[in-house]
Amino acid sequence: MNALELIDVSKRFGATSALDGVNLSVGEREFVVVLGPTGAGKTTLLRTIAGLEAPDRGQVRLFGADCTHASPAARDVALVFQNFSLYPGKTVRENLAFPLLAPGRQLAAREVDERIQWAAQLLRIERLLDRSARKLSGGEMQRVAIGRAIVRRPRLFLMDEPLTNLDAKLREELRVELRELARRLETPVVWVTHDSAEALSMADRIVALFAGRVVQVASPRELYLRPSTPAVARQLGSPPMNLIEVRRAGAAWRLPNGDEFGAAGVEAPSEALLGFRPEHVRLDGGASEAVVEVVEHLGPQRVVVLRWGGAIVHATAPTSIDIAVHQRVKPSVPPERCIVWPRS
Amino acid sequence: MKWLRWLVVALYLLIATAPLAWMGLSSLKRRADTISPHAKVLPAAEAPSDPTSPRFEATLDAYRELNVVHAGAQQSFWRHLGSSVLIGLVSTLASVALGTCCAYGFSRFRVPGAKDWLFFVLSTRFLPPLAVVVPVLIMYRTLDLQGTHVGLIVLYTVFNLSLSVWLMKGFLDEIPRAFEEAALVDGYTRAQAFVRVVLPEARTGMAVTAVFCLISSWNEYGFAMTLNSSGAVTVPAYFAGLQGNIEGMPWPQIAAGALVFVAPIVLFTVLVRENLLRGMTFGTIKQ
Amino acid sequence: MSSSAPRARSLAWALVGPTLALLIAFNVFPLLYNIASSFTNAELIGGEWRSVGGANYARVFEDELFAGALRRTALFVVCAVTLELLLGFALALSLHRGLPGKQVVLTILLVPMMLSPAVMGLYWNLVLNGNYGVVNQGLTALGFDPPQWLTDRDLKFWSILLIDVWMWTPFMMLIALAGLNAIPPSIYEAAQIDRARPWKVFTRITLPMCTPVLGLAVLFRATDALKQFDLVMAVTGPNDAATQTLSTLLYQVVFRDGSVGLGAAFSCVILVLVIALATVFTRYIDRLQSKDVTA
Amino acid sequence: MRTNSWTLPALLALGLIACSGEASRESETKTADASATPSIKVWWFQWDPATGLQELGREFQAETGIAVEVQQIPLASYQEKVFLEFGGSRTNFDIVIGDSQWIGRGASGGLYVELTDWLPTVVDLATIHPRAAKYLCEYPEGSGRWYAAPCETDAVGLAYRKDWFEDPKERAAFQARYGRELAVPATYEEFRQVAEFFQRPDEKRYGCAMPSDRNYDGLTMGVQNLLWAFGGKWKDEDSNKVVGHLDTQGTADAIEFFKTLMKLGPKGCERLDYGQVLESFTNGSTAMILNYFAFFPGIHAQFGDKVGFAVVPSHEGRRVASLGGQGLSISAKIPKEQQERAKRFIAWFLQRSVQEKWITKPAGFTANAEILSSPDFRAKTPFNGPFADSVDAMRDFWNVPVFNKLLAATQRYVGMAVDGEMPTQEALQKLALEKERILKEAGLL
Repeated sequence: MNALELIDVSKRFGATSALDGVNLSVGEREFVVVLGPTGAGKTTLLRTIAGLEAPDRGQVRLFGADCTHASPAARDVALVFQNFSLYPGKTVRENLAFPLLAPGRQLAAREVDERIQWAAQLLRIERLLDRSARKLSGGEMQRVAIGRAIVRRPRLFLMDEPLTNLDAKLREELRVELRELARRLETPVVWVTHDSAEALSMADRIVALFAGRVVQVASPRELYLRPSTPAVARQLGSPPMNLIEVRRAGAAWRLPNGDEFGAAGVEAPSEALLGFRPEHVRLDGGASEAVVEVVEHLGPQRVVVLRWGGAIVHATAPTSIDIAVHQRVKPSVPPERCIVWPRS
Repeated sequence: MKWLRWLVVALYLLIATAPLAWMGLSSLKRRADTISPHAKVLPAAEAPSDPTSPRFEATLDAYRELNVVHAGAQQSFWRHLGSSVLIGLVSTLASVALGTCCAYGFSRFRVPGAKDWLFFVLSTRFLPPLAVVVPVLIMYRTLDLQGTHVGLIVLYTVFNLSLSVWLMKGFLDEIPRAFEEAALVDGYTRAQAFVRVVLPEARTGMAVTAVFCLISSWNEYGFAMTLNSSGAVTVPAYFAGLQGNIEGMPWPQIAAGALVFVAPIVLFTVLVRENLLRGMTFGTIKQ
Repeated sequence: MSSSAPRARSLAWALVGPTLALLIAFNVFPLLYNIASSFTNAELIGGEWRSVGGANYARVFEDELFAGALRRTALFVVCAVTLELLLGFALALSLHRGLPGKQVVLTILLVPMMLSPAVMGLYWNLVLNGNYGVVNQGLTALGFDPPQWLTDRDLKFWSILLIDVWMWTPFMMLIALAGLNAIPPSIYEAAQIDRARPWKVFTRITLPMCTPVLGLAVLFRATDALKQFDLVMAVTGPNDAATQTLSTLLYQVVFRDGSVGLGAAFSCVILVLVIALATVFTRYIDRLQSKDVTA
Repeated sequence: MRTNSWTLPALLALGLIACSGEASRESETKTADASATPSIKVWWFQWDPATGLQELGREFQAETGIAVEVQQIPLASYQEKVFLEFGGSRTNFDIVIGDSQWIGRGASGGLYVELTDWLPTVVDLATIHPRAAKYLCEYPEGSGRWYAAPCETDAVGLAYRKDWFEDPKERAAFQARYGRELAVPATYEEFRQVAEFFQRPDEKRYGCAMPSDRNYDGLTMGVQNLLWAFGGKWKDEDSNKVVGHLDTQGTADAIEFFKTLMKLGPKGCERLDYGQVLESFTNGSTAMILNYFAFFPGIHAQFGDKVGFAVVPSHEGRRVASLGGQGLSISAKIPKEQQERAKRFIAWFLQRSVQEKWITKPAGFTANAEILSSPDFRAKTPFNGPFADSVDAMRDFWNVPVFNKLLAATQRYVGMAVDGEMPTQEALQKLALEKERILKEAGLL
């Protein structure tokens, strides 16, 4: 049985369509990341699952039951918000207790204490329990916010960019920790983000959401290598996938200024958008010349920006190779690494 | 610059408090001393023999006489104060409660024509009460509410609503929606979320709103005078009614009564003073 | 949460409905009643209504009384609110950066606005009495020939205005202080690093940051000043040509003369003016609230 | 302060509970009272005579078992309050002691019960002083239709500081300055001279004060003493016409003279209500006041022999005093049995024996002509004699149903003339036009 199923869910706000025929399923222990740019409808998707928004059309099923019109309280899912984390007037302990004291739950006082203790231990925030929520640092606050979600052991976690407001180091640290936590709790997670590194590192499966539509559902690896649309391609990877416009002349792709790019298949369209990852660009073996414009050092490797036949192309190069600005190279890309999207 | 600031404050403090100080002095006098052409400024234990002396015999008679039904009135000061307290408190509670609910509705839900409604709510504040008092009088006569506590309570509640709605909307807009949504997802109903999460966060605003509603209904005069020939007469209407008192005004009792009358409001304001400073920006300065 | 489900909609109406219903009942019924009676000879007591056509409106537009009250009220609103704003802001600036005993001083300064204008108006009659009032006795003792504050025909309007300023400057001060408190200190720190002159800091930071909240304070005070009634009633009564305001004239016409029809016509004219004013003000508020001042 | 923000609602709630208890007790006692004894409620404005009437009421209760409660309403708002009550379906009072000017409004509006047929059955109408009957009880004046029974008869008189007048030093100084003896003024010219003599602001001593307030009717009552004496009029007695009768030289002279008197009083004396006129006298700063006789017993009680009383001054042989005083009227908006109780009280009050008691109360001024003319009455107090004389000289302002509009207009325009805001002649012309407009609107012209 799937933990969550969305069937053809649509939602409009006035003239804008936030969700447009979304289909989605999440397995019982699956960690699904919904990836998309700002305004893609990610938050609306989560809110619809949580019951804070009612879909105009379609069905929301949780663990096999139709929950489309159930109240948020009845769904037993936990939602961690992007901008809100805690009630500032309460202490950490009170914040953690708040979901447990909800009227329907009827937990004994001892059990409440135990659960708070358990969650605090899990998140390593025991020493913060009696501090006022106002006096926490960003990272502490986010841990407590997640504690609020896990403390009541919901059937499904919904996370709305929970790490976005943290600094880079903390973000990476928590990423690993939370992935591990989800595995231990054996609870499915729907995690929303616009950060591709987050998606790639955490997800069992990634759902690419653009303009309210699901564009692609795939494993991180597949999504990385074979994005179904240029938009998905742009969203993933740093630096992102190169996208250049080419024309076919005989069996070869031609760059905008007419230089040869490389071999094209026979059935290839006459005009196309070519996508290829920077790490698949080699700096030699090509048919035409390119100029190195910028060299960025990123520790283990370097990013080289090339002006190649009227297009800008990013490539990565190991530090072992000497390369300098203004140097002329003859780059090449193996045809099997190129994704071809026809243009008309 | 510092001395200039000092000077401004000190000067104004003098101007602002002098009338109050004189009021305090007047409340300790006998009537003849309040209208003496030789100003009596120094309280003394005994009456001076010289009528032109600036001394006067201090007495608490004025305060004691507050429980006397003064000529020209139908009830003693304390009974009028009772009316004021009842009317002021109930109408304040009602205004704040209704205003908070209404502001919450406008703040969190999509109400059709919300902008127009809010404009309507604000515009009711512009209209002089005297422009509506005759129809209200007719209405109250029909409903048999003229001269009753309930009548004034309803009226004050209504006429404080615009202030209450607008102030509360400013406060509620600043409370993130996620506060309640989190509670909803946590298993609370909307009503529970409102009570458990929104109200505690809004209490600063409610306290501020209550102070302003209370000040205005506590001191209201126009309706109190025109709608009540007898019955639920509040303190301002009672005192103002003594004007033109044929035997002259009972100044010491008026001074004493005015001081007693303002005391509860001062007390409330002191209690919520810091909230006043935090809260009165109507959401115009965002932090 | 802004779900369009019918449940949410009915909840929304349940929340805003009672308030709107009350406001409608207490404003729309009077409005209709006023419109209806403004074309009649309605009297406060007894008598059938008889239509008089536009005669009441004709009188409102012809009789100098009504124009005078309007003019005087406008003058009152402008002068009182300006003075209160300037004084209140000056006080707030002086108090804001802290003085010894600030809290106590602040509380004392707030007292005048908590007093009942009706009672205080009465009381000022004692203080400013030309014969035995303490102010004039003091001035005489200092060798001045004191003016007749409340009886001089040129002065009594301004005396009432000053009493209003005394009562309501604290309100402006309070709101200005709240505004000053809400300015993030980081902005001032940045100015300090730039070594900006105090005057520059004031005109470039303090003033623009406070303008919106002061604008609202002005709005609320102006609506109150527009209704000025209590003080005039207490000091000169409703039938004094030199101090008659909209409200006191209405009182005179309706309750003393008993001319409900004429009063209703006047109320309707006021209403039109008020709606015009309110529209301007709400536009202004809209702009203030939609503008993020701290950017 | 966070915790404190809850304190307010808590205190509010506490106070509320306390007060609702208070309020419910109040209503309980009220209902209890109503069922116990029959009672009538009388409204009058607040002054000494009302207290006296309350004392008489206790005797009435002892005799008949009907309780009488006299409620005293402050004068400035008395008119509005009474007519607000009449606007309702039942008045809070059974008997209203209405100002003389109200009678037209009360009679023609069906607010007062007509007493024409009933009154002669309980009192001999001939014993009622004709001026009191005309102004206090009948509408229209002299028509023989009665809407009130006389209660308090009153007129404006003169009170002066006898001790100052008798001070030899003052007398000598006056003689030296004016070439005549310092005496109680008989004419307005003399009045002004004496006032001028005593006007010494440096010593905080002033010449004269008289009603001049703009709020209800003070200024009109103060001015009209002079107005009639100087040959002015409010209207033509027969036709009600105003233009050409009000805006005459006599009226203008009176106002101009009045303005000169306003310079001879305490500071701010161009706006004194009755109480403030009294105040300026009782605080020992003013030599003479013109005010209603009803206040004089109080003055006498405070100053004893230091004060004297007289009729108002005259001008060229004309002496007219502003009428005061009120009649007892029964509200038409009360149940029949209450009206019957009210009638019993009025009948009792008008008995000669009760009127004899009435005059012993402070300022209990009867309208009984026999009592007024008796030497006994005149000798009883220093002010009874001048009072009895004044009754013969008293006249009233308008008492038509729209008197209130006429009064407001008069107060306004005469006020502007007195303040110098408008030339007197112009103010009078405008007032005359305004009055004719009001009268025409009311169908009285």
